[in-house]
Amino acid sequence: MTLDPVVLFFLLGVGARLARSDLRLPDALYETLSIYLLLAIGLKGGVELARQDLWSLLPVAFTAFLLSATIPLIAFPLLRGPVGLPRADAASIAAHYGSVSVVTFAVAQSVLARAGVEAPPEFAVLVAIMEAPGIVVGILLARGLSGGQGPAAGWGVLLHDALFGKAVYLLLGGLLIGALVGEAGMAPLRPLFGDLFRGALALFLLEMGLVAGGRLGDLRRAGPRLVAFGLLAPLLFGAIGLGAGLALGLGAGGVTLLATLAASASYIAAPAAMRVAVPEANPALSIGAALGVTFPFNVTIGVGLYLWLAQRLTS
Amino acid sequence: MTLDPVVLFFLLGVGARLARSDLRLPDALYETLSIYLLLAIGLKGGVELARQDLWSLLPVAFTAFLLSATIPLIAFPLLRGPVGLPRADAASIAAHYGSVSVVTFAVAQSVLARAGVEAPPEFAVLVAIMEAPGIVVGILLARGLSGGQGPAAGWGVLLHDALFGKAVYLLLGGLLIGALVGEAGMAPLRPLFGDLFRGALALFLLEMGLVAGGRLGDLRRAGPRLVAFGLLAPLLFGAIGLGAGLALGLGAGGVTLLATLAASASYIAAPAAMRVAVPEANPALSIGAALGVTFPFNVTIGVGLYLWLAQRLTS
Amino acid sequence: MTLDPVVLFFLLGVGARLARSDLRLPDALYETLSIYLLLAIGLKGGVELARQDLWSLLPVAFTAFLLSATIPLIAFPLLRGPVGLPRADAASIAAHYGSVSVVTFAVAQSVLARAGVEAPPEFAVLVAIMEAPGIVVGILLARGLSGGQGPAAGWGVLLHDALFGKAVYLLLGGLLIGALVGEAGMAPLRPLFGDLFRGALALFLLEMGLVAGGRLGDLRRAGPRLVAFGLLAPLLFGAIGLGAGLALGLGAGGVTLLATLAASASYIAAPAAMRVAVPEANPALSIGAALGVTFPFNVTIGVGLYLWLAQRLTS
Amino acid sequence: MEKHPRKLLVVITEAAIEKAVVQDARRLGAHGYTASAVRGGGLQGEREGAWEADRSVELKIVCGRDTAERIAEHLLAAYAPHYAMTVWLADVQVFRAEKF
Amino acid sequence: MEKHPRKLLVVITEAAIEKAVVQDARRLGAHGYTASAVRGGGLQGEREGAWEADRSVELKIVCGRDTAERIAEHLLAAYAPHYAMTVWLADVQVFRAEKF
Amino acid sequence: MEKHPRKLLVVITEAAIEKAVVQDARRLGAHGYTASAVRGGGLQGEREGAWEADRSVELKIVCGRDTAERIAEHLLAAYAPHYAMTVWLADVQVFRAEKF
Ligand SMILES: Nc1ncnc2c1ncn2[C@@H]1O[C@H](COP(=O)(O)O)[C@@H](O)[C@H]1O
Ligand SMILES: Nc1ncnc2c1ncn2[C@@H]1O[C@H](COP(=O)(O)O)[C@@H](O)[C@H]1O
Ligand SMILES: Nc1ncnc2c1ncn2[C@@H]1O[C@H](COP(=O)(O)O)[C@@H](O)[C@H]1O
Ligand code: NA
Ligand code: NA
Ligand code: NA
Repeated sequence: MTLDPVVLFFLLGVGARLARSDLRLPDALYETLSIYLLLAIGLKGGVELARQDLWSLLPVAFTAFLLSATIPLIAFPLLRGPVGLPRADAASIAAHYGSVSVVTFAVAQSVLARAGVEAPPEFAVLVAIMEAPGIVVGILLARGLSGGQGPAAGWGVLLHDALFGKAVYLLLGGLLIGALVGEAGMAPLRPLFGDLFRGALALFLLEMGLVAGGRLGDLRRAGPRLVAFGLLAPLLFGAIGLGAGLALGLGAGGVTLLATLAASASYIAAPAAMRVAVPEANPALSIGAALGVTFPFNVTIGVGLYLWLAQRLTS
Repeated sequence: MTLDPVVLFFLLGVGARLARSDLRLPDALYETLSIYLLLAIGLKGGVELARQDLWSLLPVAFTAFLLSATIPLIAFPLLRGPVGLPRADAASIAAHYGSVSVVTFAVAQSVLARAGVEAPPEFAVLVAIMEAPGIVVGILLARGLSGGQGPAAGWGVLLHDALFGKAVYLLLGGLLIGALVGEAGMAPLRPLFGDLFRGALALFLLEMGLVAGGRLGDLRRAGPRLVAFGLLAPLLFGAIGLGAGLALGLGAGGVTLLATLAASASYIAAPAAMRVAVPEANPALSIGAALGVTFPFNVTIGVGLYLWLAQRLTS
Repeated sequence: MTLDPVVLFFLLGVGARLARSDLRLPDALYETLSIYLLLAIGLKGGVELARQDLWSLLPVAFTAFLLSATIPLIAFPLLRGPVGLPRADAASIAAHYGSVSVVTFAVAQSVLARAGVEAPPEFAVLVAIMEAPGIVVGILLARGLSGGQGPAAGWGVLLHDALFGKAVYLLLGGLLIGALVGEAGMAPLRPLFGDLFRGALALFLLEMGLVAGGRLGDLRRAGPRLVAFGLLAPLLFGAIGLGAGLALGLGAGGVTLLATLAASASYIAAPAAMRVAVPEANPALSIGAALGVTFPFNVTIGVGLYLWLAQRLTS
Repeated sequence: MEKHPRKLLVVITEAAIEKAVVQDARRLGAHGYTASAVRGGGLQGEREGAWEADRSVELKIVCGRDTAERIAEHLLAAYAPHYAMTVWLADVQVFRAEKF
Repeated sequence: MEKHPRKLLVVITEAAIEKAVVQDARRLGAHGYTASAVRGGGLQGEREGAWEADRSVELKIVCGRDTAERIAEHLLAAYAPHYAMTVWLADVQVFRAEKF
Repeated sequence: MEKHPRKLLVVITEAAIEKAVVQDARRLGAHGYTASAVRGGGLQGEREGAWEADRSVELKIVCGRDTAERIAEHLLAAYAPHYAMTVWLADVQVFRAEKF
């Protein structure tokens, strides 16, 4: 199987940094693409969501919530012990892995589409559900035990930012609009939000490659143990997500998406939240691991692996 | 009838502001979308225009011109008297309502398309025709009587800016190119300027929602009488436009478009022009009314109402 | 034959400047479109390249390389003698004409598509091949003889920038990805990188028109002899490219593309490189000629002429 | 290298009047200017720059003391009553006296 | 026109804390501020602004000397230990004393 | 908190040489810099920043007096003859002496 072209764009971005090319994407394009991807994923999911019996989604939604809240509790001791990081850093990184990466989710959708495996688009709602719990648990890990005071910025602010931060807001907004207008109502928006999706994802991955390639220096400073964590964490958390998906009786597509979400680490919502909530954590470490190791691993190898396993284990 | 998804995007933007979300669209996206919409509307109109007997359009063009020049004369005494504003503010707001909103026009086209009502695309030329007269009359109202001196920036500058300002220039440029290349020549540009139109309009309305939502504070300061004006003005001027359309014997689509143009208030050309020509007018008032009240009213209720009436009265 | 709409967009941009319109395209749009065009041209070429016997392309690749290296040697004495420019300026301008303009290439593809003439998309690789040699020769002309010291910034830096500068990097990256994933793999990216190409090119030409229109003042200062050079150079170098294409036995499409590349002058890679390598050259002269004269000439008249000649001479 | 005292005039105002302000400054003796897009907040409320009417620009002009004061006084008289505008002066040193 | 001495406080820091810094400055007496997007490099490495976590902002605040020092000291104490931050003061002259 | 006098060096020049200028400044002793995109006009005409060759950048460097003058003199000698460039110095006060 050849690589998804979308992944090749990521490598093209990394390569540009390694080759010290002057290639940069304008900030506005980066922002536009991330707004677009969130809306597009939401709209598509919403159309599907309106067709579903919402109650039937409850088990997987609840599982996803639990996964996001539990993963930091597993990651934290690993980061404290074997990796040997201070509390604040360990908690911050744990939060990143509890939360999720919407672009990794989009890549998984793309990989499933290429493989001809049905991917439930309504799982987009899981991205919104899994964004915040991991972050909250991460903050608790950093703060709760070290004297009991709350996060630097106050819980109210953080909760608000988690719910109304642009990522969750656009995703939920897209879901809602998609559900309200349905398949037929969406038709005039499809050329933009449907047909262009894969191309836009490719461009965004080019940008992610540029960003990730620029963090490789952070990685060197972070040391080999954090790099190892960045490679093993998606395997471990992906396996947990995979198991949860199988236990819920999902199809191969659903299992793959759940495994991918569990395996993915946030690099949009979590960095912003942790920067404000746990200022003493070094962002170079968490971003280096999430964006420099885990994200590339997932998009190049991980997602394909989860799909392969899901197909073996569901048939 | 469910809401047009395009309108839901506007509400999503307003909601983001009310919920104090950090959602912002990059400036460059806003500018790009407004350039795109103007060109797309122009190109589509131009292709149609080339097919028409231009003389047959003269009556509606002349009517549109008169509407734009007359509406400020009706608005001004209402704003001076019942609303109780100083001369400069009343004149500035009157100019906004004499001029037109190209995005409201685009929403009307979208609503007509959804309703399966034929909308004459060549009416795009009316947008260009109606942009400037209202502004000129507004400036005369502010200046002409208060000592007879011209606008702060000189008539020459203002006239030039009205004709070659980017809105009118792009619209006329699009009309011209569309007319020159015709249906067949436009084919290779259709994927960008045709198929993506509704999606781009949705994104632009998301941005307009963000901007309008951010002006709600201005409204509170402006007071309830200006808000009432912002709600009644589109009904009044829309009715005049509707009557004019019926008198001209237009079809339901044409009547709706003319009513919409009359009912709409400018928030691109007019604010810029009035800022320069009548500096002593408070822009928060005119923009608050035009963008905070009339625009939302038109896109959510007004346009549908004009269409409903147009269908009743033309059949 | 009516003008290609794409060319009308260029004229619209020039007109905006001449009319002193406030129309500006956001920087980010300009950058996004140039990244997009390079990738799109590369991807399309790459898909085709993978289908070809690479050896069979060698002659035309080698010819293209030679053309790019030779053209400055012809341009330089013309610019020194008849045009009467100092060495640094003559060398810098010569470099611009040795290098190529990817947008002119794209316009030629568009013209060929409209005319129903088959255009070999794999010729995109020639754009990458012809970018650097002309620049290197231009620097040698400026430096080599005037004391023998290297370019101001060092050869290493310049060579690196030529190979990994964003233009060549994106073009080669697109070619590589296109070749790796092939026709089928590209399918999901086609709505963005294929269908929208002509529309995006039109927008980019609008921007180029704005830029070119803004350089007309430079032209006046540059004097009529440089303007004459800007008009004759594409005819001369286009004829050489045409001859080379005929000698290689290419079809009408291939001949037209090679002539266009030879006739075109760089206004992205070359200006940047010459600014750093030959700082004492006045950039207003080279950009005025390349962008103010030769580019407009090529897109409005030149390309059509090369095609007309190519059709006559290959049939 | 010798240094020469000059004034830096900073003007933050609405993008709508940038052209007019630059023209006035040139007329009153400025040899150059530098402009950049800014956001901000002051007496007239927040200016976020999200759309045309809300955009602000910061203009920097280095020139002689008299020129700087002349420009500042003109701008404050002509524009400050009706436009969002902030103006300040600072002392700077330049190397090429003839340029400013 | 009479000129009044004031301080210009310049703060370059991570975009993530812009809102908090502006709020603090207002609370401590600033009447206004101007913000613009910047890139740069310092002790904490390069900040290119390519994406969210990497964005920097430059804030300028003109105010009285005491206010400026109060704000600067607060920011340095509250944020500098954990955030990329650069702070300096400069002397400026303003014309409308009551505005700053 | 104690304040320390430093120099602010402002350099406005073509974006094409930003990298080179920053490298030179670092080599000559700057510990950091801040860059932002600007437009402007001066002796070499208008630079609107509409495309690559027309882009300008403003660099700010806070450092000691000697370093600032060394950098300024080097830049003026190396680049000003052939590039659009404007340079000035201003006095600023910093709080963390060791940082600059
Ligand atoms: N004290 C201040 N310090 C820095 N910038 C200011 C200050 N006051 C106002 N500004 C800027 O000047 C613009 C107009 O100010 P104003 O006219 O007070 O609303 C604001 O949007 C800010 O960008
Ligand atoms: N010496 C300096 N001069 C100008 N700006 C600086 C300087 N040092 C740092 N900065 C700016 O302040 C930001 C944070 O600095 P730092 O905390 O030293 O990494 C940098 O990214 C630069 O934008
Ligand atoms: N007097 C001035 N005040 C402020 N900025 C200036 C001044 N002169 C020139 N500049 C800036 O420096 C750039 C290069 O100047 P120049 O080399 O004179 O063309 C211009 O594009 C402006 O951005
Ligand atoms: Na996760
Ligand atoms: Na109207
Ligand atoms: Na050439």
